[in-house]
Amino acid sequence: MAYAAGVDVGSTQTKAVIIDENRKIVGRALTDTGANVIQAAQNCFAIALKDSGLPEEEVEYVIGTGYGRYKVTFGNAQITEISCHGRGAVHMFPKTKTVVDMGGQDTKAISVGPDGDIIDFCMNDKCAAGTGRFLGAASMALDIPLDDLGPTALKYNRPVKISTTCTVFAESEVLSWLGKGKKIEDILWGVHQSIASRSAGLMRRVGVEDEVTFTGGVTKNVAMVKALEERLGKQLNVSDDSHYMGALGASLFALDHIISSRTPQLEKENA
Amino acid sequence: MNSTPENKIVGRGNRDGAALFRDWYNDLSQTAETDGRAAYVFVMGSLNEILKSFDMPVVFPEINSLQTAVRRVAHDYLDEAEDHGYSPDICGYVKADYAVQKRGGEHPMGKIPKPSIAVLTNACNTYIKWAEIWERMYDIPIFTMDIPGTRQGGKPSLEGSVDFENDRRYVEAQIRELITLCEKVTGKKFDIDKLREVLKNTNSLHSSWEKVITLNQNTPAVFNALTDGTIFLGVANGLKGTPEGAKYFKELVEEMEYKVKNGIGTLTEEQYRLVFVGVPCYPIFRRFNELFTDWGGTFINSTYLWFASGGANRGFQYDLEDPIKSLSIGLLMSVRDAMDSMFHQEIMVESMVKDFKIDGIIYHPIKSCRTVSTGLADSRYHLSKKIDVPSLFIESDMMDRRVVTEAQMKNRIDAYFEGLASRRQRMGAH
Amino acid sequence: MSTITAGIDVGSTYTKTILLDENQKVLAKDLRHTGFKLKQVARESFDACIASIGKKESDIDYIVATGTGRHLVDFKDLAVTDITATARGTTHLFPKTLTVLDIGGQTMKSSRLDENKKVLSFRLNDKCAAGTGAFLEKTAKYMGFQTEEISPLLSTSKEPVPISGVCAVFAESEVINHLSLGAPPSDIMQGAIESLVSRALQLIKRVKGEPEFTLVGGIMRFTTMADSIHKQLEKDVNVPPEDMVQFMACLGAAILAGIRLEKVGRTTEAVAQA
Amino acid sequence: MSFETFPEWRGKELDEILYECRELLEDTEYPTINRWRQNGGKVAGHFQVYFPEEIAHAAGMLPVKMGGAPVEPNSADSHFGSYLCSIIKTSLEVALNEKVKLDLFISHPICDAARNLAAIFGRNFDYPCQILYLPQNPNSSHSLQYLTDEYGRLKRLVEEITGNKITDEKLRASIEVYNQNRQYLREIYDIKRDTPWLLTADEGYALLAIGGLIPREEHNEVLKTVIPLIKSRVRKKEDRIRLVFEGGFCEQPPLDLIRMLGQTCYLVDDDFLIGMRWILSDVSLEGEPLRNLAHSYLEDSSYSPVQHDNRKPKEEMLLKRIEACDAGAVIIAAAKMCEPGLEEQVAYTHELDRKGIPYFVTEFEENMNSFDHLEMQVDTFLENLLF
Repeated sequence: MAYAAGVDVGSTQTKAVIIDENRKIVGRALTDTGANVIQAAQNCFAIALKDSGLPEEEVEYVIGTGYGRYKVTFGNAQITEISCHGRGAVHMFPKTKTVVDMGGQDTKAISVGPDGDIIDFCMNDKCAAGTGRFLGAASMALDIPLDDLGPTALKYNRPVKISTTCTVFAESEVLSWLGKGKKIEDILWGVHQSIASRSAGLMRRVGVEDEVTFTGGVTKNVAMVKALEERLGKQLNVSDDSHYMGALGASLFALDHIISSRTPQLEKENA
Repeated sequence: MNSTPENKIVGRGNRDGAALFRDWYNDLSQTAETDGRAAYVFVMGSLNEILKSFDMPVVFPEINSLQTAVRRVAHDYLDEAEDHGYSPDICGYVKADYAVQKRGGEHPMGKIPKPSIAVLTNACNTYIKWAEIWERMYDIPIFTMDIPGTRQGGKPSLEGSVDFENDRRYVEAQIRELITLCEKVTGKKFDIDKLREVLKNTNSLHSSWEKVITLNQNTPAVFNALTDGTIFLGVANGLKGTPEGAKYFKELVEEMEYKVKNGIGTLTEEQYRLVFVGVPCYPIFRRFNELFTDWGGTFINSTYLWFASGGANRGFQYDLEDPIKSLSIGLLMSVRDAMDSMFHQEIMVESMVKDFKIDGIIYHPIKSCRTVSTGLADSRYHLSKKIDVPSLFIESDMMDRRVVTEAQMKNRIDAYFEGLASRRQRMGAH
Repeated sequence: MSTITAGIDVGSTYTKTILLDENQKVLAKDLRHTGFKLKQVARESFDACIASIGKKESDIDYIVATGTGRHLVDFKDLAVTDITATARGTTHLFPKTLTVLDIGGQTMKSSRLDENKKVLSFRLNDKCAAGTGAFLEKTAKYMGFQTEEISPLLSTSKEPVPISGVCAVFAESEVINHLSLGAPPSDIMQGAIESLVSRALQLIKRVKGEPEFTLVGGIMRFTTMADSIHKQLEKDVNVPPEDMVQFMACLGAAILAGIRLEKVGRTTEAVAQA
Repeated sequence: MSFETFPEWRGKELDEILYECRELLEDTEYPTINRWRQNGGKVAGHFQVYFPEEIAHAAGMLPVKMGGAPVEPNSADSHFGSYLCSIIKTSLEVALNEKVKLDLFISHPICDAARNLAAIFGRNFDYPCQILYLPQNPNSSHSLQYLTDEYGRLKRLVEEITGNKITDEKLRASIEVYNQNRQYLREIYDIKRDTPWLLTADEGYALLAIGGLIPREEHNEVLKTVIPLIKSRVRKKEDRIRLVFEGGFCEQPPLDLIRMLGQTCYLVDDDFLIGMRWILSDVSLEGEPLRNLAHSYLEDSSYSPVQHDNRKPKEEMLLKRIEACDAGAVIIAAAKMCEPGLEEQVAYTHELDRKGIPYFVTEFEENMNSFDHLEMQVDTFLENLLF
């Protein structure tokens, strides 16, 4: 049995996934990236190994992805997280045509082919407006833990329109709405809606085709899922492993490499 | 140092181009040192034809500005302009030039003479706002050669039609008014035979420019439309109408024909043939190109080579028998073509894809230029529905390094080529 | 007879109160996190202040509120903006001030004053948060440092790394790159400071700043900020003493309260509204 | 006239009429335009700043100002990049989501984004989407002839779309309607200037702006009715700064922003929707109508940052405006990302510095909805003028 790994070093968090030859996840890990990127990658991979119970030498091929992909010093190759999210999403939800990945500082809209290869993609260019970080700012301002944001927001009845796009200014706008006596849940829902509308804008650039798979850390936020679904008028594929999609994709590319370097016939099938 | 014919001819265009470019700026510095003035003009319809016939030295503020970026001092100039109240959101060319003027013409390429007159077209509306700055600063005449563009996408009025004739008469009337103004500014009498001479040189440059671009249909491409192309553009604009300009392009055609004949490509490993849509990323000019060539991507053609040459790519030939009328037709057609390459550029890009065997389209909208950038996302969307060629959309700027983040750019470009590669693989597999 | 005036500054991060006597001597001051119950926190801060000197609300003769939450202070006599108030506060400490630079957590403001302590012109960064305190703190937080640790950290910087950061959040990806290229946090931090300083200088130029310059706002807690602005300006800069740096608008409000009190006298009905 | 697109105001008190006008202005369902269509009428949508509505009007079309809208550009957003003004996006938005259905879209070479907009509309809709090339060299002796010809081209296009021949008589009749309209608008601005306490900033704006959404005949009816009512209002004159708002020539600030300004000072003149007041006096009814329209555009017109005319240096024009309405201060505003507006700010402020006229510079966006920042600036500005 051969094993492959993917390590996704993002701006805020690092994720590692180990899969076996049958593309089954046997180990995963999620850690904060912090200042020492190289170390973050190593730690995260080590934890994933422990989780899988495998010795390091069992893992034949490792691919690094994410902003810090070149810092995965023990990795055998690097692939951008854009390709990896596409690949991971299609693996987990084979009918996926559109992927939206909401991360710490950027949101990606990716349109993928049947094998998960990138047909087109789009990312927020100008600033971090409408990224996951927006939620971080709100949770800071209201001091509500990130995980409670979604459930709280869903209690809304009169949503507030958030006009600020700047992630940092969002904090002060949220406060000023509170000052004006608006309800927390109404403001929060407004925040979710403003992120959803910006993300939807990105997605329309690449075309929103069924099925749509939602990846990245924010997928855990129920309100974000709802807001996006409302904005797109579509159901979103979300899985518990959505957070690991980039790392998963990387591990799948790694497995491709292992197999193709073995038998040329298989290569065609995977191509 | 061996001097086989190959060494002599291959790369000559870049060598001579750079040299001519330097000479041009040296002459301008001389003019400035002796308090001489120059005509300020723009790349999209420079009216060089008229001005050269009055022996006026010409300054292209656009080129001055982009040079500050290429030489990595743009931010310094931009800051100064913004200190005077110019918004970070407006054209970086305007701001850099404003600072150059404030510094009495001080520029990395030498000294820029003050304007005696500014001649512009409406091809870019910001030209007008820009010229107003000099009007206020130096109290000089500014002349807007108003060239009505295509009214409806893909339906330009045809020569001989009523609408075309109405526009042409307007342009011709303005040409005559410009001539009178030039006579006033220079104190010289207009000499139609001199104009004929200039137009003859321009004709030669036009047809060569058209040839050079067409020669890049060859595989492998004989020049890089982004890097080499920008050098050619500098000459095409600065020396338009001069014998030197005509000679340079004649030789450039020879060089490119030689490379075609001997299968000499600009890239040893040409993997992907790309079209560039937009304005180059001057703050990291070379690096930007490398991000593509590292993957074997070469820029074969660009809308920039078309509109930034004022539509010279049409290869319009002036009729020396009737210079003024012919000039009005040529201006109308060429500048209108330049505008179409910006407002309806999907039409040009589609033709490029066919004629130049293109694998990918790179859209580079920039903060500075709404003329070029406003419609890119929309036209990209519509073109992608018509033809199946993967495209990349990256926003940055041609001047302002504050919005040029290489890390993000590389990430997108890498992902794009990963996509192209797997697409190739799939095509190959099926 | 002795009078007491109050200034209350309800800012986006902190709420402050100052009580002055008729000689503009500070009787008491209070600073607390604003949170999001602005109305309430203003009241708490004010009550704490008067309690600390054993006074009742009715003993306070005139109350001026300022800051983002100024309109929510329902027991105020008058509301002024923090730009106007800050001008008064700084000129109280540094009478020759003609230019004020105020860098807070969310905004950067620069104003040009005339000889009568009036604001002639002002500019603020209302586009995005690049070049605000947040920009600095995010960079620090990202590298795992607390805001307090910034100053000591900076003292060890050798050659600052250029941080172009258009976006306070995007700046992080730049930081990652620099860190992974092995740049020491101190140099990155210094780089962040310098990009902040260059933005500050731009704002100052926009209002045609003239000496004397006075720097206020939370960010000035980092002495290096003032130092590098001083270097870049090649002019001396005033910085209010440690504990006052965040109280400028508040102080100014209290002073304006005094001025209004002289002009119009006590407006009891306004207090009654409360 | 029998059929009305905007009957709501009829038989109401002044305050109710003004309320209805504001409602209409903020109604993103565009009831008047849709009623016009349901009644079988055709609609010509045109972008800011100036468009010779008379020509479309003469063919029985309803000319509508595509001047942006207080909506989120949810569908339009993906058609644009960053660094663009809002009005470009929202104008496309209301067309894409079919709140506004057109038979013709016209833009102008006022700025580079606007010129692109015609191309963008053209790629997205089947009806003709064109640029009307208003002359950018108004000082050319040939510009009058050229513009007359260009109007002729527009006339042919409109005839094609409507199937209605535009006779000189029809055209003169339309010009008369618009002359009347411009006359009423001048009276509204006289009120703003002479007795600003009788008409709040947002009321005045609403009365002006609805003109872009209803037939001019109806607009004239409304204005004719309200002007005497406004004049007979009993209101106390307050001690306020008289302010000019410059920078509303294209994208419009949200009504709430204008209201906010009006609460703290007297807005005695502005360049809101300047296209509606572009022509300064009556267009002649003698002779060739198209030529007369062209002549008025060139020779008898206001100013804006998007037209260069040697006879109208913009900073001098602004000074004249300030003097004419005896204003004490100016707000030099620009729409976010508006290249010409932002560039003009510099020229304006440098001149005001020289003249020592108090001003403050700001940016706005049509669909901003929290004004804390701006309010704080306005307050600071006024505080320091008053005390």
